[in-house]
Amino acid sequence: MDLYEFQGKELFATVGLPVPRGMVAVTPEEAEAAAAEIGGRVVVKAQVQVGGRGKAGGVKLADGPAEARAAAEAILGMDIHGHTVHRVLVEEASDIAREMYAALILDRGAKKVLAMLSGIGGMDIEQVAHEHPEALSRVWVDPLAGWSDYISRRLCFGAGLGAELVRPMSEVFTKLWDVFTRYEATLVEVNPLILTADGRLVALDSKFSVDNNSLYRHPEVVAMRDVQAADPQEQMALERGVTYVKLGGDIGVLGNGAGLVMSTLDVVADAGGAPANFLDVGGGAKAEEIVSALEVITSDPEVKAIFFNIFGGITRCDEVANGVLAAVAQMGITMPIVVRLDGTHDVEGREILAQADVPNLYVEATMLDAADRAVALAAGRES
Amino acid sequence: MDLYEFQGKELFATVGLPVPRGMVAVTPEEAEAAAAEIGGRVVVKAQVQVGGRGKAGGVKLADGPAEARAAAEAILGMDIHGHTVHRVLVEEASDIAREMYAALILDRGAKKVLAMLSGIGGMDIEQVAHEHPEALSRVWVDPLAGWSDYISRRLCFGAGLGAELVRPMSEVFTKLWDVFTRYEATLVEVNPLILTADGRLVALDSKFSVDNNSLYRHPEVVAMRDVQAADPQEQMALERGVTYVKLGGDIGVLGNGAGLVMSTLDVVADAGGAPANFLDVGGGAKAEEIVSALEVITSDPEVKAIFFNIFGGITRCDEVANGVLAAVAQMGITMPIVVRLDGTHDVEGREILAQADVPNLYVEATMLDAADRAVALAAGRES
Amino acid sequence: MAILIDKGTKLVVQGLTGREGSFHALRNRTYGTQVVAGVTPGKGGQDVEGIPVFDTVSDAVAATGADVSMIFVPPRFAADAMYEAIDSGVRLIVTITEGIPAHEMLKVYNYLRAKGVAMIGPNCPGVISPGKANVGIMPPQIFLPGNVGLVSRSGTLTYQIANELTQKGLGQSTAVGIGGDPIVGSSFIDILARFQADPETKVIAMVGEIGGNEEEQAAEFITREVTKPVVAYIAGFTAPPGKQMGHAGAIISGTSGTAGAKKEALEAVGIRVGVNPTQVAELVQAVVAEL
Amino acid sequence: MAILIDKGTKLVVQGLTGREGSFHALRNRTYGTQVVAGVTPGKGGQDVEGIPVFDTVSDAVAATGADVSMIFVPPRFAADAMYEAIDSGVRLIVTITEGIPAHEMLKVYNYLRAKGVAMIGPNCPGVISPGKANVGIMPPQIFLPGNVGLVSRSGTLTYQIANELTQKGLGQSTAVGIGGDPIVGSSFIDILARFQADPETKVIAMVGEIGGNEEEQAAEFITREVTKPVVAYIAGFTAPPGKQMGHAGAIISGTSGTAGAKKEALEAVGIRVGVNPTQVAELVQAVVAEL
Repeated sequence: MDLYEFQGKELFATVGLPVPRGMVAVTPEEAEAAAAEIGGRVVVKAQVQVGGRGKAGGVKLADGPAEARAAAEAILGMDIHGHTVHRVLVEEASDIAREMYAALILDRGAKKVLAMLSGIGGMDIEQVAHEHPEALSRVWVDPLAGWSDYISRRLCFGAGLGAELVRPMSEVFTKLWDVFTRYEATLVEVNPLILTADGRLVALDSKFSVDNNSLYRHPEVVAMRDVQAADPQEQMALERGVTYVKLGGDIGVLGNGAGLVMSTLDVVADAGGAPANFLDVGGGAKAEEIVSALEVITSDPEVKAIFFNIFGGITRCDEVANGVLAAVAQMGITMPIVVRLDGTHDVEGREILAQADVPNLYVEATMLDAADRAVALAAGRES
Repeated sequence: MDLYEFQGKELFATVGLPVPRGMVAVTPEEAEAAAAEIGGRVVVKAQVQVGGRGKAGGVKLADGPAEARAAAEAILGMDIHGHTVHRVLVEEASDIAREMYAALILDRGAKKVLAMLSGIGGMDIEQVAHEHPEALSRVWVDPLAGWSDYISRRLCFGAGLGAELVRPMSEVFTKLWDVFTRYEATLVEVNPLILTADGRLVALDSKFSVDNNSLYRHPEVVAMRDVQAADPQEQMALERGVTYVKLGGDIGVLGNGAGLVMSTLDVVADAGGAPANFLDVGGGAKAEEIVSALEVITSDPEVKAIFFNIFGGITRCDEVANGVLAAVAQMGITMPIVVRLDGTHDVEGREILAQADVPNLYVEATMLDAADRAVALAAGRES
Repeated sequence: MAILIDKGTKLVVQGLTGREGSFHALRNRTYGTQVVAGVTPGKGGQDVEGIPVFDTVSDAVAATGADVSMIFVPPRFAADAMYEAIDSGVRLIVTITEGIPAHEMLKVYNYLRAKGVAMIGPNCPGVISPGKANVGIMPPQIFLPGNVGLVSRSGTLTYQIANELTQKGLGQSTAVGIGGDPIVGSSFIDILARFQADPETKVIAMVGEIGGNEEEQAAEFITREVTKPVVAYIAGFTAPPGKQMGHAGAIISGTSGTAGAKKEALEAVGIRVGVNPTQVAELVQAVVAEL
Repeated sequence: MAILIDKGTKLVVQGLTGREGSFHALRNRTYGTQVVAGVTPGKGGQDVEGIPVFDTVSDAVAATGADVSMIFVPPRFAADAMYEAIDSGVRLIVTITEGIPAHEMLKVYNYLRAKGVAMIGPNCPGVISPGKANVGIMPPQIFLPGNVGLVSRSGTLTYQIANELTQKGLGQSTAVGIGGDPIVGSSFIDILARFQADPETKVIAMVGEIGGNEEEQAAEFITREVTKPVVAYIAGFTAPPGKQMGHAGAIISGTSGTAGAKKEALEAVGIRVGVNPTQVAELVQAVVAEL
């Protein structure tokens, strides 16, 4: 789960990591009031989970409440790379002496936490790594030993920072480590981490991703989940607990297991079709789960045909077949549904579907045949 | 550093480990007031850091304030195996259904924490181990992994406790682990850990030892340090930060390094003498450190001669020699002092002492000769 | 031979008395796996269709000599179960449980490596050495004894490809679903090394997907250490970049993590990559014909 | 040969620029030890009488190939320094620092063992291989090259006995002060195993003291694994039981931890135990005469 900048900064504040004073506004009036409350020069920043908001005009300096209101008026509702701006963060402006970059990342390859520090910040870290490799230092942290001060020292000296920054930067990293472990983050990124003119280190931005598997014990993070920003189908999927990603095509795809569903998308595309979505029903074979999944898929007006791809492992194909029949009957779906059943109890499953004799239900035994059939049906070449 | 029962229980309470309601009293009047405050039947328990207080009459049941006062009168001032009772703990009496034993110990051999649980408690654990080995279960905890619930389960089932005790016992052990790690204990022992008639687990006693090296970050534990109970010399040593143990003989022994001092005690004993004390001056060669050490030793009226045994490693013998001369001059010590100097700059050190020509200073080059000399001097056979 | 498990494997099942645990344990036993024990705290002394249940893994190991543990407990209790298994002396743990927090897995992973214990999973379908033993939830009827070593990050995709291989008469030495979580006990490299060392395995089929850089690392490892032919499949060409770790993630791995990048990395070292599961089986068939 | 350190050892000193650190590092260098680097954060680029100083241990290792680190930092920073050394690729750490909390050492110990790094100390005088290298604070003038392997829990007692050996012409292959803290990086057993494997060591002198059960464990190990003659000394017959861990401690170790119990355990397996340091040297002399 990815957090907005202001949410990440709220978590930073829980461990005492310095952030600029700021308030969230959803209307120009609120932005004006926030600027008045904060006083002095402020920055009005679009809250979107996408990079490049600065260049897109989503960040504006404002001298006082009136300018802040105007800035918010310009930014709220803006579309930034496909993301609509629903909120701005109004923050006191900082006097920046230096921009740096700090991050902690769960490194799945190394199975450790990777700590990174760059003496150059404010731009893409890939760009820094490319243009100024000497400015970027990395240390892998063994989770059994946890954080040690030497890691901060190695980061600082490795990034070429002066000795005078070692102690304050150690404090920043100790707090970053705290917030990273406390909220079970997979990524915490501060870019830029600034040195102010009066010598303080302040997190001017935040990127914060939390491990979904840990959310059950972080209700305060779950409470931050924002469904407004999502696409209507994705929002619906979130509410029903279905793993769904919209792709924009006209063939609704669902199946069991992320790998199989991804493979299904690929074979549909190879067959000349355009998948409308990714949807993993997991081991779910019950009618109610299939109904939930099909409701999400069919709520997308683009969808013209559905490809339901099941390979039975734990999931039994006969149970899936019964679930599909129940769901189709309950929902009254009329668009073509191609069902491919293979694996555990596949013969029985196909038999159940054949006997039911539902006109818009097409049964196939292989993925490739099913993909061809779904593409043809979506294109109206078969019926 | 070893804590008293009531101090250990104060720490137990900080992690929510259940202990009986209780109050400390230093006078019979306070015990009476405590019993009145607590109400009902109480137990009055001598607070001494030695086992066997029950058999010695240091624990009495009291029905109401008057009996509590009488019990405290009997117990306060009592001598239990050489320990004078200065305080009693007045506690609500518990309705005991079962007595068990639980402990966490820093196991220096295994370099892990040893967790132990016995379904039989209230007696020496050595006795339990001997008489009921099947009742005692042990699990070593890897400090990198920390506590896991399975350890509690293995302890419970291993000790033959019923499945119904697993969950509450897991809670007890989780809290014991918390208190053990939070205060950096080397030993936390609950004996007995009782099951009350109404099914609660309660720590009825506590034995709690904290690692001395960690005390700098546990001011709340340091504040519990009790100097009243110590012997006058030991109290003086504590105040001056000197490692001193009183032994009762007439030859004051000091040297550098615990191993060498222990060896010195042994050679003194082998030579027929009786060491008055153990005192490790560490690497301390400065006059002020030597003065501190000699003040502690000479405050013991039994001491008739002093054996100062130095083998120079980091410590330089010439510096020690100068320190000894300064200390003796400053303190005006007249009893015989045998100084053995060997190791780094030993020739120079012996030369310095020889030139100073102090009448009661005897210089030897070997431990065995020095021991013989000290024994003879203490016995008045030389002067 | 085969890798990880065979006829000599003695399996203890943590969570045997649960619905899923008993269903799959009994299925594994039916297949021929020696399921010697189950563990459910408080149910020690009972049995599940003749499989004795113990209160703790150490009791089970002591009584039965179990050397492999399969874990079926719910995600909130899984880390505890894994620590118990590690500290009880089994050599291999197969964790089926899905949904274990990544930070817990980070610690468990580093702990088990320090102790020299191997793990498959979590969030995996398990391991099958066809004709010898099945530990996990894979449907055994789609597998056939043979010489193809199959390793995959995905569960159902493993079945899909195994099925295609079997239909072509291409049996498997062992099929391993390493699991799709960010932190898993065994990576492609760990399993490739075992297949390389296994005389029964003649060809290796590796099934990857978008995200991370394990396929790229595997490609590098294969050039260096694997002499047996490898055929690969990557799922996710059409998938959105989705929940990746953005720029910082790319910095770590030195790759974009896309299916295209992975395919390229594999093909760059001479590994044939199929465009769909059926073609993977065909490529394996061609490789076997060349042997 | 010798054990742990020799002429090829390249030493980095953590805390080189401190008073103690520079004093002993220079003394070690004067003795012949290759002191190739020091580490003091913020002083990278400086030098101490020609020894280059680095900001981090990894910088020092990268620049100089140092394979052993000696730690002189204050106790509050020592765990951090040990983690830094472990993670920087040295093979051996010699920690002189006294007063490190035992709970920190518990974690450090288990971590370094998991990483395969060896440690001597903390709270130890270090290691000397006479005529080859000295790493620590031992006064080198009392040592002599030779064939006696000396291992001791106590610092000054090590010097005392080394001195007695040297005065009798009995040189040492290596003398190791393992440190007196409850949790030390190497136990008697670890060092005995190295002496057993070292061709230069012909006789072993082991110096123990009251507390714990390492001497008892060593006795057991010697019967099983050590074929070279061992002479022992135990200090503390006259000492009070003092700060022991009472009954529970005795349960752990299966011994009272007294000097008498240790002597008994050693003599029970045929090890000669001297009553004082002088007699230990005499016993070694007798053993050498028998060789």
